[in-house]
Amino acid sequence: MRKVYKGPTEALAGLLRDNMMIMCGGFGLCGIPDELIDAVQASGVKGLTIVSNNAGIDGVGLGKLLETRQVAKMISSYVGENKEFARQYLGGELEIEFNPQGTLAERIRAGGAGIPAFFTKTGFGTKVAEGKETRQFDGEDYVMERGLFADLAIVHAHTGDTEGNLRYRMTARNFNPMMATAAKVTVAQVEHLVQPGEIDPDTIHTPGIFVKRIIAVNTGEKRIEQRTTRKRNDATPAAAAGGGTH
Amino acid sequence: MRKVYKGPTEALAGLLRDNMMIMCGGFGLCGIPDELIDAVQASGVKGLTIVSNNAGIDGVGLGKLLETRQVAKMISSYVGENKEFARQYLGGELEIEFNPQGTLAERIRAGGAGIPAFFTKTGFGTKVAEGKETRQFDGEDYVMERGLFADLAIVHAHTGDTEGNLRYRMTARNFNPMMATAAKVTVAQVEHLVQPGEIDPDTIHTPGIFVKRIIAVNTGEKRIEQRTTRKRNDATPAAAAGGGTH
Amino acid sequence: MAWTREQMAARAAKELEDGFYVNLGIGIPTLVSNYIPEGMSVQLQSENGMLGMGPFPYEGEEDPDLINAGKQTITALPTTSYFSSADSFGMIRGGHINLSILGAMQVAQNGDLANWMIPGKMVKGMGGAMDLVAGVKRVVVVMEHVARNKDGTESAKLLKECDLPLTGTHVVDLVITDLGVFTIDKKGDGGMTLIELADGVTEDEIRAKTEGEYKVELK
Amino acid sequence: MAWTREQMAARAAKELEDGFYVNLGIGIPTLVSNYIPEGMSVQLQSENGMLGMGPFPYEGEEDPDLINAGKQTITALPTTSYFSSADSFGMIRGGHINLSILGAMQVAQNGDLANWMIPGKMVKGMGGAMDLVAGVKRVVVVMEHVARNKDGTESAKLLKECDLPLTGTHVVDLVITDLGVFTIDKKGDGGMTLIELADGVTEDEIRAKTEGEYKVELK
Repeated sequence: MRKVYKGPTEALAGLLRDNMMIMCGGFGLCGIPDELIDAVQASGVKGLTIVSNNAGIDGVGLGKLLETRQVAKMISSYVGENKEFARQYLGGELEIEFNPQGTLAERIRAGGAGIPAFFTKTGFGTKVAEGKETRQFDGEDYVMERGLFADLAIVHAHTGDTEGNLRYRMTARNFNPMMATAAKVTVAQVEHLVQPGEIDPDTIHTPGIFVKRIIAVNTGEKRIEQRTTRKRNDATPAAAAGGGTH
Repeated sequence: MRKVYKGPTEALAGLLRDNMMIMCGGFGLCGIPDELIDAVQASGVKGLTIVSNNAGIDGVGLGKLLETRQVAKMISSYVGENKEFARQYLGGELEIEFNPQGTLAERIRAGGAGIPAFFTKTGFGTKVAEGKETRQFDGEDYVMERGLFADLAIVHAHTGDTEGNLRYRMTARNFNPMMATAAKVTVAQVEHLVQPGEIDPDTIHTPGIFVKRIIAVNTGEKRIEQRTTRKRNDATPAAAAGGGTH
Repeated sequence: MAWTREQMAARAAKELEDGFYVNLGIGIPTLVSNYIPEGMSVQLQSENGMLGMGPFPYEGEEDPDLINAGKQTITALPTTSYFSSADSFGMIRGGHINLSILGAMQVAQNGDLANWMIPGKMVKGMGGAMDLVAGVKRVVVVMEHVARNKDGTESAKLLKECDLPLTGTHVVDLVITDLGVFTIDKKGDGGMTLIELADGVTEDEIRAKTEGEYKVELK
Repeated sequence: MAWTREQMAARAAKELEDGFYVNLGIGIPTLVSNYIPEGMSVQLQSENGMLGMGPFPYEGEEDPDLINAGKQTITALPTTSYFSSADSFGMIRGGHINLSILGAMQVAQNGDLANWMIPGKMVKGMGGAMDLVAGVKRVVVVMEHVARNKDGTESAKLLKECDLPLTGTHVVDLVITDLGVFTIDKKGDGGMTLIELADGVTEDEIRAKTEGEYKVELK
């Protein structure tokens, strides 16, 4: 039980300082550690570098940290769903480092797995490769990318046990598992906090070793960024919902 | 159902040829695709390069392919549990490339994930690094290792559905999930073949995209390499079983 | 005349094969899922971490934990599996996806693609586009043949060289526009080839609206 | 006099701390698990893909799917999780394991370690040893102070430089032998220091049996 904390403020106590790097799980608003983000905002720490695929929307998720100007730099793949972000970015108040989504995911995975650098085809010949080492392997061109390791990772899971073992739900998994491995300290918020042994050990996504502190949260009504539906009488074929590629 | 084959011979039909590279899942005798190995043996293909953490024992698992001298080279981390292996190796009939176990696992994972090369601390300053590029990142020394991608991977899973989605059991998971991603064709043998939807999609270890062919096997009595037990009246503390590091 | 968005999607659907794993981009590519032939098994990948994407949910059944890469609510199928974004892009970069269908701002005759930023405008980022074009075996672009500018003029989108920042180099295999279909020999020196005309479209019209060089081998 | 294997294991167990994740090698290191203090939470990692290793099974309850890195049948605990070997070594190489306790053939005064091959003898491979010593935060070696040769002579194992092929360079933090305990400043220039003597062992005996240079700072 030594990993279980009462709430988000307690779970982040002693871990926050100005100018630190924080990884924040989630894709869009799906699987974001909303209560932990709120606690970071309440702490008032500034100059943060945030590693997150997206930057939330106005007033929700990381959008909150932008409103209070606590973020100095974002390392992301797709942003600008909120006006405050665009305002700060265009005004030069906020730095952004764009990473292809897969490169971002792999950099985080590498950081957590003791891989300081790796090669990928992604971005060769584009702005993303500028200033980076490139190299041929077996006649194909690749770019060298570096691992990422943060001071703190905050993640959201569906179920967690008091040992820190985590299980995610559906596409709310996204960046959370890699981020949990890639920081000096990882704090998890979970919708269901259970006892060790209650999660089938073959189905644990994040072993407890990666999670230093854990809290139970009541997520209430989770936010949906783009509510898309079909009518009851719609005979859309089974595979009819499109994917999205920005 | 187009992925489901009747038996190991049918599942490997058209896939085998001399001098090919085959990845073979399992750690020791745990989680090895035994029936698929038997079918490779029966096919008589020769000059094989086998990527497998271990090389089986006399008459079991990859030990069978050694007996029939179908293997030209092993890429492994720990071998020699069988006499036939030692005889061929010392006699110069069998080539072996030793990889640190984690480097082997990561090379396979990289091969499947489109990463042609990565850096690792493991083996720096040792025989393993000889002839390889080394390099400093942030003051630490690393060795560059290459991704591995095979012609064929054969894996064993506990449960699979007709779409090729796989779930492994306990430590029989080991090298199977990475190998399933790192070959032109992956063939899986499963103890329980079920319909799509019967495996909770949050708990699938290998998505079906990686598995081209699948068979149901009756493993009967699985072999145990080292049977270690305690007496009923033994008051050994909970964490008393040792790990092993070769 | 020319093809409608729906007709372009229907043409793109002809690139599907039984057993394919496919990633569809936003816009017209999304419509392709409506034209998967009955009885053909095509599994859609969503790069945030899902294989086997189902249709939009019925009203009231939206699940905030189940979204696609466009952040839209979707549903699962019996074939569905979920995985992390790292595993998802391992799948993409590792060449396991058979086909990606996506939109574009510009395509060059050598297969270069630009579809993520316009200098001087707010840059939102490339998301997964660079990984998809670099990693997926076959890349099909579906786009309008020309760009309509604010001043009423038109600009070619099929070019000798892209002038917008690239998403990838030598990546596009096939371009489907409202006027016709082009193949591109992206890794070789075979260049671009016009292989189909849309209904009622002439070779002359295409020539007038295409800056890039191409051969004509109509099927 | 000197310490027995059990006493060496008990001494090594003093390096454990509450909440530690630990990887134990074959031989004496395995015995360390018998000396985990009551009430202390120590989770054992098995590098084939398991965290939270339990004791050997009762006779008749062996499960072929549940083995440790020594390929012995074991059991699970309520805290157990399973993962792939790639994830397991990501955990190891990424520095997430607090402590590794393993055996050795030779240790040099700069922290170099040799424990995987003897030239001229059948080489079985390094298994996970190179990854463990490179990746785990703190590496403790437990070994006999000297090697007993077939001809009855003894050879030093704590050396100026290892002459056997290395498992890792600058990797060992602490060496526990049957004669005493040494610290090694593996990344700095502090060298090797004798900090404890086994019961009844003299500094002179250790000096006679140690080739490597060391300071003495007995606690």
